[in-house]
Amino acid sequence: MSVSVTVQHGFGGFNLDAAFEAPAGITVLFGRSGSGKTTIINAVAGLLRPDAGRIAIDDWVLLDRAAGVSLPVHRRRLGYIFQDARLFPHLNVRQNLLFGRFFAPRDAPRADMGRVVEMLGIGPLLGRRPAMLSGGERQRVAIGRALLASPRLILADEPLAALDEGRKAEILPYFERLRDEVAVPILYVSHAPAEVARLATTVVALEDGRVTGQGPAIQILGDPNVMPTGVRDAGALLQAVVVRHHDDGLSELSAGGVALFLPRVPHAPGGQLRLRIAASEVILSRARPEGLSALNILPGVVEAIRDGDGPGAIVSLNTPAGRVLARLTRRSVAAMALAVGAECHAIVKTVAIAPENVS
Amino acid sequence: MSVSVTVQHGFGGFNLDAAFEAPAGITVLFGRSGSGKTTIINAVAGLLRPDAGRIAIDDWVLLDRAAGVSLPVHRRRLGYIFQDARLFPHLNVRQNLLFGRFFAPRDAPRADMGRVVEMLGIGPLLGRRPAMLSGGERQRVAIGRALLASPRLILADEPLAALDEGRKAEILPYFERLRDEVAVPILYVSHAPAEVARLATTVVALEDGRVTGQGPAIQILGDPNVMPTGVRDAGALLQAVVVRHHDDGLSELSAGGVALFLPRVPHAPGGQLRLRIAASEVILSRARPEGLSALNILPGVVEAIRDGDGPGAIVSLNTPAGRVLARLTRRSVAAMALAVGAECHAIVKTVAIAPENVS
Amino acid sequence: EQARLTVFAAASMKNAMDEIAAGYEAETGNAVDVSLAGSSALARQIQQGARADIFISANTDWMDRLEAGGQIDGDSRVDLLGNAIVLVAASGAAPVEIAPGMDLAALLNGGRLAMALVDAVPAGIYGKAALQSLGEWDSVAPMVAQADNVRAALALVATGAAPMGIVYATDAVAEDDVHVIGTFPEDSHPPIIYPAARVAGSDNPLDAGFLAYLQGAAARAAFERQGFVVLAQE
Amino acid sequence: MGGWLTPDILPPEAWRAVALSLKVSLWAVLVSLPLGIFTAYALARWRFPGRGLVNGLVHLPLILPPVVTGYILLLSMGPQGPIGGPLARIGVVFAFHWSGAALAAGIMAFPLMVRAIRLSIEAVDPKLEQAAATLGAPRLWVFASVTLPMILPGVIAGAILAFAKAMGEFGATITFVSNIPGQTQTLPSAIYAFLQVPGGEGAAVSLVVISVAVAMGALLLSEGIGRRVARRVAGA
Amino acid sequence: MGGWLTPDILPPEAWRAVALSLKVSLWAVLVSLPLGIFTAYALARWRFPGRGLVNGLVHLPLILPPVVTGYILLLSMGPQGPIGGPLARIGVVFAFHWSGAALAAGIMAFPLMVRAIRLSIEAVDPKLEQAAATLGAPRLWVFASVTLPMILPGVIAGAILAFAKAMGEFGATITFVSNIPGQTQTLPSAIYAFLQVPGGEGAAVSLVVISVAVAMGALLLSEGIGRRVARRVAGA
Ligand SMILES: Nc1ncnc2c1ncn2[C@@H]1O[C@H](COP(=O)(O)OP(=O)(O)OP(=O)(O)O)[C@@H](O)[C@H]1O
Ligand SMILES: Nc1ncnc2c1ncn2[C@@H]1O[C@H](COP(=O)(O)OP(=O)(O)OP(=O)(O)O)[C@@H](O)[C@H]1O
Ligand SMILES: [Mg+2]
Ligand SMILES: [Mg+2]
Repeated sequence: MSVSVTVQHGFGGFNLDAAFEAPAGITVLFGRSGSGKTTIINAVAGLLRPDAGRIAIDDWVLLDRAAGVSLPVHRRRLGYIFQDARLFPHLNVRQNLLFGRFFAPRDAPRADMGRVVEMLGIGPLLGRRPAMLSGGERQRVAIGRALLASPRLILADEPLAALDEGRKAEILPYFERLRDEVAVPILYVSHAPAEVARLATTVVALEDGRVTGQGPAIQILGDPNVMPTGVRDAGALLQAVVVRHHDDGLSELSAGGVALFLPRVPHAPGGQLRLRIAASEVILSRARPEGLSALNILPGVVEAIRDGDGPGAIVSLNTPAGRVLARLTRRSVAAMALAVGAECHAIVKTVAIAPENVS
Repeated sequence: MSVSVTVQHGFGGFNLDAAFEAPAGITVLFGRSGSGKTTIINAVAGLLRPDAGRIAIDDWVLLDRAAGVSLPVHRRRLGYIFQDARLFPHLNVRQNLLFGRFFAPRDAPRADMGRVVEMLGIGPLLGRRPAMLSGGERQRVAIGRALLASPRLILADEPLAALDEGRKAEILPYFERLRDEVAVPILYVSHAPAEVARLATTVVALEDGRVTGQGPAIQILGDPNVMPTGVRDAGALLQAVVVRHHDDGLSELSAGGVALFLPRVPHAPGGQLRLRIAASEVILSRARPEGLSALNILPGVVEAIRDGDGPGAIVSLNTPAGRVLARLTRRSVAAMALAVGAECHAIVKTVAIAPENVS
Repeated sequence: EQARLTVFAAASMKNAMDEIAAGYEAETGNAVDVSLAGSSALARQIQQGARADIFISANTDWMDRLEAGGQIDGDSRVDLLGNAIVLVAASGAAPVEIAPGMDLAALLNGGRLAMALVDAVPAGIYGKAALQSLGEWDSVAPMVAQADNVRAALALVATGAAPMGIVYATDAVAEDDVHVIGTFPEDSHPPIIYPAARVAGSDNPLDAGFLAYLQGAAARAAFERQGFVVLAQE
Repeated sequence: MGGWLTPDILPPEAWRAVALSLKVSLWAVLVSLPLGIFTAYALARWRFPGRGLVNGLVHLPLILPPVVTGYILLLSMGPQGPIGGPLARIGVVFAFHWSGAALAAGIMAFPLMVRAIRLSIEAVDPKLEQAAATLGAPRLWVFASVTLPMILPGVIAGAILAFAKAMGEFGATITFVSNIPGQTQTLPSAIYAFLQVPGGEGAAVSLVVISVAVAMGALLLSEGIGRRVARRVAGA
Repeated sequence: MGGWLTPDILPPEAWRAVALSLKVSLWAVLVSLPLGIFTAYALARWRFPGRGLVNGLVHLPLILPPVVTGYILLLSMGPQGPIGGPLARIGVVFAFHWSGAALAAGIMAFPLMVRAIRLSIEAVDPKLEQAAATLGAPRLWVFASVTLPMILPGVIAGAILAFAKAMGEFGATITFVSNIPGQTQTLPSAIYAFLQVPGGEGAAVSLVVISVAVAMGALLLSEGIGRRVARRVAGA
């Protein structure tokens, strides 16, 4: 299932002109405050009628201004998690959660209420009204309400921004499951690079109403030219397979033949997973390092060196596991005499990857 | 100036019973969603009348339930940045920003409107009404509105949660200036460890309405037992002085005689600053490492080793620069034969510190 | 400055009073303000100290009440006008003879008899008295639809809501949709009298003159044009 | 002995007037409420040709002296009127019938009801209705499950205002359906009648006291309900 | 020749009645507006002893037949009344004066005004008022700078309702201040007088048309203003 979106809309000072394809999985809209993310999502939801545009899920056309088609909001089968929770103040949490279920077709696949409630940790709140909830609790209920509506398309506008790290860590896997198992397309707005790296199948980078880059997460996140929030968030994604789980709580993975050690991952041996390695967490060494606490060492060849705005540079290393980015100071680049073609080793701490950069 | 807070309040299912001292600077309330942070802030603001408690800024008593004292909200001279922006919908951005100024005493120190507007990047929005703003823009205006009210006490409830990293990086220094120069006490709620580390003078850790730890940031953040969001966010704070700025964009600092290199900091040579070094970003080596891209190497002696829940352990190292925490796998601890009293080196990348963990 | 006089008069006298006020002003140069409302309202206002000069009531009860309370000058009181009550029906209906045994209930043929409030408004009170003396009241009473004033009763007939109604002769004068099918004998009800008097609190020097004018020839002509019987002797 | 407040000086038809007024007012409110909500919604949320006209028509009974409204009703809804005639032939009779009194009271009270409800509708945040739509609720359901519960305080306020107005309505009612004891003689008609004759004040005062007591009871009740509902809607 | 709609068949006092009605209604609305806002605010936001009583009193003119209200006014505010007497001695005269007509109209319209404003106040999110307070605004300022602008649509709605009601008010006015041309004869009183005599219908209809035109004009105007204000308040 793939969502194709083309929208043009003008708001006085701001002009949106975006077109992108969101293939199955999670498509993250990534961009600074005011870049047009919510506007796009609203157009997809039907809450905003763009000046021009076409929105379709596969062959199912939600909007086609040129053809005069615009499906009413309630027929779009959405689960919209709003940036402001927008709970119904006159209904209690349970009633809020069940609101959408009532309108879902009888045969639609249903999320399990108990499971969602447990995951979101809102069991004790079911009888309360929204005015009696904390900010994070409200947001969690809003997430549950959208998930329980048996949507065919999920729109999530910074769903986790108000939550603490612990709670995020509990909810993220649920979105991953949606992505991997349920195959509901998800348009997801987020400002947090770790979240993006972990969830995104596809990334659409927005700047000032325009798409500055789009493509598989692995590609966009590894491209320091595209990442709209700057070079500091660059990082590479590696594809790896689980080899075995060790008794000391570590899992051994293989990425293109290189052994990597991570804190226990939930996947069974043989399972595929994806690792994000932030460029700022990679240390390079010309010689193979010994006696370090870091367990993961990837040999490679320098593929490119790109200087940043400040004192830093991004070194892109070709390793058997795939491309790895490292952020160094230019001073280090010089001291180590790094140049394209030079051999060197990337050192990554086990704990620097796990668990939120794994998926 | 120091704020002392004691509040007890019951909300049906939830009981708050918290007491803490907030000395000059930024006191961060840190705790999971629903732990009572907003409730405390509301009590300080006078929006909630707690069942019992006393709140005072030095000798200035805002609330004393036992003595029957409760200063009306508008006399508390607050700058409250709400978790939900709460802009006035009938006023445009400029009018929202200037609302508080009107009521501030003529002789109160005034934040510079132009500077605040520029920092928040809301210049082009001044004529708009809140309904025409994006979520992040609304939150930025709310920050400006509070700052411009010439407050004697700032309450900030997740002020940056809705903002992208770039924007956060622009606003954080302003809070630092408030902390360091203006000496307005600030109660600050945040879920983001990096933000906490950077801003907090004092940290108050909350769990389920109870204070589980409080004290200088340097101490609480370095104590993996207290950090309510778990061991992954542990890290140490070091005190350092600027030695000189190099041409290649790096600044050389000295922390207890150890030379550290960071991307250029704004402080003049001789200036004091504080560095947060996240435990997960420190690599240990028994031998002095050579040929690495990492520029910062701190020699030290193992002071303590604490095993975590998972496969990790926290190693606490006594260095000339202060205590440094490192998060390793237990496997590495064993492989390196680390034990209390063992000598080893902490390796920290330059770019892993800068700039948001510096202050 | 023009001298002014305030007259409180029953609302049913509007047409005549407009003409008389204009004539009086033309003749004497003095202005007359006529306040038209129900007699009860006007009487109560006078009781409460309204600065009226002359009061003309549509019945004697309220005038008696004011006289007993000393709010009017009893010596100035005159019975100014008389009126008759008539039976009206939609145009085209045959005249009936109004006499005992007329069997009004049968004539109504299941319809309603429109009257003013039979215990409260003068026209209704007179009508009820007349029907009682004719021996018709008991059979007709359940069919009576009472309006708050005579004009409303007339409207019920004019719009066809009620086939017949009892109103003043003066009311039937100019109504096209309604015509008189019988007049109640004078002796079937207490005399219908519109008394006029000077209000006790008035010190307006024009009072006596206007009371006299009301009984003069010009006024008489105006009253008669509206169907009133002029009782006062010059 | 019996003072002026005790029932024994009030003739039985006065008590019938009390009962009738209650019946008339309740019916007037209950029957007009759905139409009132619909009209208020249409005026608040829809743009359609003739919106101004509808708005004007709704307010008309407020502007016109009640007697005029009564006349207009009599002309149009009377047995020979353009609306009343055909209705009468299918057996729906308003003339001289308590239902006519209810009609008159309902029409006189309608502008008050519509205004109150409309103000509440205008205060509902459309974002909540949008949220309901995204969850799959068709328009009518959005109204029933989100808008209506949120405007309940306004609906209740409108209903009370209308009830109070209906209890006090006099001019249009007596002009349209006149005053037939037990059928169309409402409390205000009875009070009016007592006030027309010298010495009728005592009975009028008794009836006024009854009427005030009834309406105040309704008022207090509805305030209580309204407050509870408002608290529920505000979610506190 | 002049049809029934043209002014030439209307006697000059009819035009005086139109002018007077406008004056009376405007004054009634303008003078009662601040009190109406205050009362609505008190009823919406404060809990005080006697709140129920105040609420009942405000609604009383709606419940009572207008004649009764007029009669009560006559008894209390008349030149010999317990309030009117002392007031008259200090030169404030309501009885049989246009100001009395304004008083009667204002009182009759008061419940409508208060309800509309009160509903708007109840719809204002107290969180915004709290936000204003945290910024240092004292209570009265919070009201003036936050609450009042946000309830403007309701205030306008209340004022129109009251104006329309005042334009149509008849029973209480004629009972209290009588029907003296040029002094207390308002439009509805003039219409009443015309309706009391044969042949007066034409003039009455003309006056009704004028009255409807004026009130509709006010209505349309205020709808326009109200909509603009509402849009401004909603911030769109
Ligand atoms: N009015 C209320 N009535 C009942 N319970 C309430 C009320 N307000 C808050 N609570 C409860 O009190 C607890 C603390 O709420 P508070 O808003 O202080 O949390 P918080 O720490 O700010 O959380 P978050 O990070 O999610 O905003 C929560 O469990 C919440 O459900
Ligand atoms: N109704 C409106 N009228 C005018 N401008 C608007 C309106 N709504 C949004 N905008 C502007 O359009 C731009 C994009 O807004 P949008 O809400 O899509 O941003 P966003 O990417 O979601 O930002 P954020 O991360 O801050 O929520 C912003 O500059 C905003 O000010
Ligand atoms: Mg947004
Ligand atoms: Mg909170």
